[in-house]
Amino acid sequence: MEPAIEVENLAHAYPGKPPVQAVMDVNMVAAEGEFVSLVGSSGCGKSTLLKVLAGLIRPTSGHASVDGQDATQSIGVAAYMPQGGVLLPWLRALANATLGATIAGVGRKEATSHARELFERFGLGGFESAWPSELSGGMQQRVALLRTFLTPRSTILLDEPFGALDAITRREMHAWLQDVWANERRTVLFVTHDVEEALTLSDRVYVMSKRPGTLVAEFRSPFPRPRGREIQTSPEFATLKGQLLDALEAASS
Amino acid sequence: MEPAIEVENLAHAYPGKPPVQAVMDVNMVAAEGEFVSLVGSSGCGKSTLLKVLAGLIRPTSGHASVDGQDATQSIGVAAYMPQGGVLLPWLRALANATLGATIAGVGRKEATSHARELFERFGLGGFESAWPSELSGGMQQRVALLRTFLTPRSTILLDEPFGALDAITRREMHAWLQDVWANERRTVLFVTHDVEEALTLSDRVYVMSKRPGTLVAEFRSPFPRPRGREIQTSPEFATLKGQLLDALEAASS
Amino acid sequence: MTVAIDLPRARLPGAGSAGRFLANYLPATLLLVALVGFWEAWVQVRNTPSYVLPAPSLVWEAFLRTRGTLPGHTLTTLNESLLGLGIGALAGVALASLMTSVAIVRRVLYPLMIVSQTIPMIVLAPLLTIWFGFGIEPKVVVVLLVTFFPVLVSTTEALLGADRNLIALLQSMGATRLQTLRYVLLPSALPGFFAGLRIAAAYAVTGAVIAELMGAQSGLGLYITRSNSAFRTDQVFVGIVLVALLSLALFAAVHIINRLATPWAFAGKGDNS
Amino acid sequence: MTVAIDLPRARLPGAGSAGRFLANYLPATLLLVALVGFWEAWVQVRNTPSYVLPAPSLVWEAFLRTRGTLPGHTLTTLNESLLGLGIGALAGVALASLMTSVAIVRRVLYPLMIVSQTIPMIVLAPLLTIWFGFGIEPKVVVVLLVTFFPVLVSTTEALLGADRNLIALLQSMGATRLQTLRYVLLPSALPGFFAGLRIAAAYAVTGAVIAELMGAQSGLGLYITRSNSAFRTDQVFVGIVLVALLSLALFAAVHIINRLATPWAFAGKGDNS
Amino acid sequence: SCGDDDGDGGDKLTPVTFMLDWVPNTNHNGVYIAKAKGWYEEAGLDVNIVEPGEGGVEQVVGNQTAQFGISAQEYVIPARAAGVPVVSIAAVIQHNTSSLMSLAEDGIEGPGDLAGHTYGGFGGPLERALIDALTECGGGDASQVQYVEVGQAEFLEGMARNQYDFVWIFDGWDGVRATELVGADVNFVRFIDNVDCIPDWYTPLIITSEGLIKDDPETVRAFLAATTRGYEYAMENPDEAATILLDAAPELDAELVRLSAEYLSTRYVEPGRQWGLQDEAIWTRFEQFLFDAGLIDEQIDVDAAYSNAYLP
Ligand SMILES: Nc1ncnc2c1ncn2[C@@H]1O[C@H](COP(=O)(O)OP(=O)(O)OP(=O)(O)O)[C@@H](O)[C@H]1O
Ligand SMILES: Nc1ncnc2c1ncn2[C@@H]1O[C@H](COP(=O)(O)OP(=O)(O)OP(=O)(O)O)[C@@H](O)[C@H]1O
Ligand SMILES: [Mg+2]
Ligand SMILES: [Mg+2]
Repeated sequence: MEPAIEVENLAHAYPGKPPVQAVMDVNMVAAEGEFVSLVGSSGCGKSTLLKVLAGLIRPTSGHASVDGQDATQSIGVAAYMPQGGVLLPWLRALANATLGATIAGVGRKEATSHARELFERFGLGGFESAWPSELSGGMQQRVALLRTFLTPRSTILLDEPFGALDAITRREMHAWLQDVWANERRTVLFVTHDVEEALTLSDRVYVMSKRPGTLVAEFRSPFPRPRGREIQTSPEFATLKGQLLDALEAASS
Repeated sequence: MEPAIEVENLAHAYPGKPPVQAVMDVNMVAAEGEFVSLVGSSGCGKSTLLKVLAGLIRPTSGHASVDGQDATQSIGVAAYMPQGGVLLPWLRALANATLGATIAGVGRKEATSHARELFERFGLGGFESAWPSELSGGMQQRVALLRTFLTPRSTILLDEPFGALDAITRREMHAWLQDVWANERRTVLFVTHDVEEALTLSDRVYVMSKRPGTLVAEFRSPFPRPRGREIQTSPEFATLKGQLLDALEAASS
Repeated sequence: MTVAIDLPRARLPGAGSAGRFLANYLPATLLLVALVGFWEAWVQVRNTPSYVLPAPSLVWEAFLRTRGTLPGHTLTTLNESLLGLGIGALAGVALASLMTSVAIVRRVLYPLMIVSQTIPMIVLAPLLTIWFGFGIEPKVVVVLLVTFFPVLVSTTEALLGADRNLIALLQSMGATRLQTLRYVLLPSALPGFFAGLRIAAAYAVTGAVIAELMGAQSGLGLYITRSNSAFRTDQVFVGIVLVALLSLALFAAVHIINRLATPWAFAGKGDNS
Repeated sequence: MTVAIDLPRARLPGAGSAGRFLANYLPATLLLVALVGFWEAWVQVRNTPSYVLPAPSLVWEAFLRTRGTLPGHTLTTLNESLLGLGIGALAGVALASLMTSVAIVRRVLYPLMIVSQTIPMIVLAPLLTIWFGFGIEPKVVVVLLVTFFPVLVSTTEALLGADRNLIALLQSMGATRLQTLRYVLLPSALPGFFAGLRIAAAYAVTGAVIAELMGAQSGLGLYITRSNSAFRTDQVFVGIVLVALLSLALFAAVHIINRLATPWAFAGKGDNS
Repeated sequence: SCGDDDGDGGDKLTPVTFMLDWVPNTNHNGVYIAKAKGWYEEAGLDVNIVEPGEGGVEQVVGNQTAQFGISAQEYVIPARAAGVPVVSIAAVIQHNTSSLMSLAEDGIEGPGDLAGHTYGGFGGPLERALIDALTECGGGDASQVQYVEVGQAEFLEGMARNQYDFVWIFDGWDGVRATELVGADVNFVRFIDNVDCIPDWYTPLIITSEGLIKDDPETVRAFLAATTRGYEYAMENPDEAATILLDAAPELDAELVRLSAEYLSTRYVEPGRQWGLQDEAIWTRFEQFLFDAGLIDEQIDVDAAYSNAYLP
């Protein structure tokens, strides 16, 4: 079976004087239904890689494909949540959440009723018709996450989806995410700066070196699912987390 | 000596149908030179409280003062970093970093030379003349943090300043922040969703309940400074962190 | 609630109370009354001949004297203005959408559009009459020509200035050009569109009045030129006041539609986030 | 580098190579040539009388015939246009700043500004000559009156639409009104200002031409009316072409200044973040 | 209202558009009378009057967008020189009624006094040629006349402010107003008093197109017949003529219209002569004047430019 995400010798430099070589020699895969995370220091090129996969940037060289389609030629193959969420200021929260589904041709009724349920579960109940500017930072981020998952795509690209969430809300979101992933088995590529989060959610974790970003290490997270607090507090988890942090530190210096 | 920050029976409701009661019955203090953190679940009203202290929102009732000035009547008393950082798109990175100092009347030369040094230390070397849109999310956040610290105010309000930073960069920023704070002893009110971060940096940590947000618990972080990895991995730290998480969980449900 | 932000507060809909309404429009009204009073006094004291500047009282008399014919003239002009403005706004938005989605079209059309604004009436008038006759059509065409341009330019610039993050988001969803237009480009172009429409609204009535000089049976333009040729400066001023009032009404209508069409711009007002 | 975003790409400065330049302007030029060819053919085939629409070849002949006097006329008109546009733009920005910082001023002035756009030339012309005589001044005043308004309206709307987060940021720094204006309001109003200035630039030359009808010793308006009263439609078209070229040149100048003044709008172009 | 008489006449009326050169004024009296009295309908015409015709009456009539219009000899000649196929078919007023008006204080008693004074005008070449000729003829030095282009100015005010000293006016309208309405103390140098030096010429003319004359001469005849009746009526009943005009254009100044109608009633045509007749001599002399002054590049065939053949 072909991998859902495949990246070969990818490099991208942003034009300028001098150009900024964001990523270089990136090689990675994600199997269908796999949950893969990407960690790396700030500014190393994680978002750049995701934008390439989302079809938004044509890389300077190399190859990238998503679900068998050439990501440098097509767009909209994967569901993509950009860093910071990004909501349309002129749509109310609920309409923002269903936007991806609507664009993909899902019936408005169906999308809306699905979104309504999730609003409750996401702690957004009562804010369905709030404007984005009336939501707190974390609430906006959850609406964007909702939107991404309501988009009917088999591959999902998430760029720091929980950056603005507190520990408790984040834990709830983790539980939900593991749930959904277990049921639907969509392929997920997940950018995070939280090592613990990466190990909790992923099958595998890639570590990206500092700019020009390239993948320097790969960890497998072997723990049984669902992974709750017990696993996170287990010594094995702590050890692996330590190793991952070390790798990250080595990659960032 | 009067406290640097003093909040009494503060309440704020955003107008609307129905109005959103963001915070209620908030009482808190921060002594001069104290480092105080605020944790709480997403949407509970942390940013609202900071905006009141920054003078940007006039609360529906209650009293708040910063450095002896009534925060409901004056503006610009504290240096404030809004959630998400917020840079001016038409200023290059360096000019954004010196903006607060410039507005406060610091000479351009002085501000610039100070900022240049910190750019290196913040891992932003070489990006002095980049436009904000050419910076990664985490780089933008660091520029905003820099701007806040270069603003010559004795009280600093930080709203999730490290939300977009990876573990390693974040650790570097922690080290820097402890350094600066030890030297300059400015009063800091620090909103974060990371409990560990709060305990590492703070003298005291307030826990805010879910909306309408009110302060339900207060923790003292007794560890000797500077607090590095050893302290974070000590059992005492783990215990306190567990208690704080429990309090947060209780406050959020 | 906001303490320090005067600007956004000033934009809040003046919803509701008569008191608020008064507070909003009293200063303008007072100034107007003062100006008119000053004008009357000036004319009386300086003894300015009425064919140079008639006193407001004379203008009022002229209004009463000719009020029988005024409704007809006003309606004609209003008709021409509204039709022309409506078609002009539609044409402006359509052209702007076209020009921003296909760069070549923009490069080809923009110069032509500018040229369309530079053709003097003196040349256009006989051609328009020859093509469209003496009915309402040539006037509507003139109003259209006057009004589509501001709408076109400011909508185009607003479309080009749309947030690239939002466009990228829509594209990452596989949105078609049309969907991107509908969900991102048009909403973010609304402020620009309305700025253009405001300018256009201020010009529409004047455009109709000018067009009536090409040959008409009725209209405020006719009323004004007839009065002018008879040296009835007082009546000329009646005509001008009516033109100004019509223009103000159109402008105010655009303002109200703008508010209704962009509710999000007035949300989150208890805050600055 | 961007794959899918046509819009922003289309905005990139056409920097550098002659090839790029050609690619940019070839379509417009080709279309223009085609249009002129079609026009010539149409007139020849339909035998349209030249008083209705002269053939381009006739217009060219008229240009050659009168080229001695044309530079003088053109310079006069250009002078009036540039001066009026410059002062008008300054006045528009100043008024917009004033109107947005003090809500009452806006409520009082906005209606007056609209009224200023509705006063027909027929009334204004005699007054202007009485006040300003027959020199360049009354023409500059007319151009000013025509051009300040689009700048005023779109700058005002852009100022009112400035990002409240940024305003709040500046205020939290204790910025004065002037500092907020300088660091947030004016930069974020630049796109709107330039949209208004574009519209104004397209009107400036036409405004000067119209003003010259009030009485002038030189200028393209004079050239056009003289030619028109002699039924020299071919010369009238020479005048129009010159007016159009001047307008296009002004428009293009605004475009270039816009690019230079807002470099950040063209940055981060290899990306959409 | 105007023009729509639903079906009581039986025969279908021929629709005809008549385009004015300006807003309605006493020059147009005959047309308004014929329309108000139903004489056009009797002649089988449904006449629709459009104003104010700043959009080039000659082009519009030449193109038959309007069938008839008001023009003047100084427009018909260059229009024909430029190929616009218009033909003058009636002179509304038999002689030129233009004058140069000045404030009495400037002491311009005759054409020679124009020298040393400033003319405020439209900047047309015809003005200069005429004023030069007048000045020289009165013994003045034409190079001593100054010119300013004032466009549409309120000339009494301009002269009072000494921005210029004399202007070109039409006796039957501006002249009547200045002397009888405003009561200004003014002098006139009348063109008609100086026909030794400058040509007399027809100012208001009724024009039609060569095409209509060729295709439908009957309509032209019918129109002129009814129009002639109208002007004859205006000569006899100036007061009623004024009333009819005011009904059609109530915005006009009633007093001015009445004074003007009274003034013109004796000037449309000399007693005993048929209204509308045009003299070849006047056409030829004025055409020659225009050519000599360089206002037309080539001379035109004067005979084709006007016709008395369609007058009743
Ligand atoms: N401008 C506004 N208008 C109306 N409601 C608002 C506005 N800003 C915030 N709110 C509401 O006030 C509540 C508190 O918001 P606030 O931004 O203070 O939360 P927070 O604690 O900072 O959350 P987060 O951690 O997600 O940033 C939320 O329910 C939010 O919906
Ligand atoms: N539009 C752009 N134009 C020029 N340079 C850019 C642009 N976007 C990003 N860069 C540069 O590319 C590098 C990588 O950026 P990227 O956003 O991919 O980092 P990241 O790993 O996502 O960082 P973070 O964790 O801070 O979000 C950075 O050095 C940044 O300055
Ligand atoms: Mg990133
Ligand atoms: Mg917040």
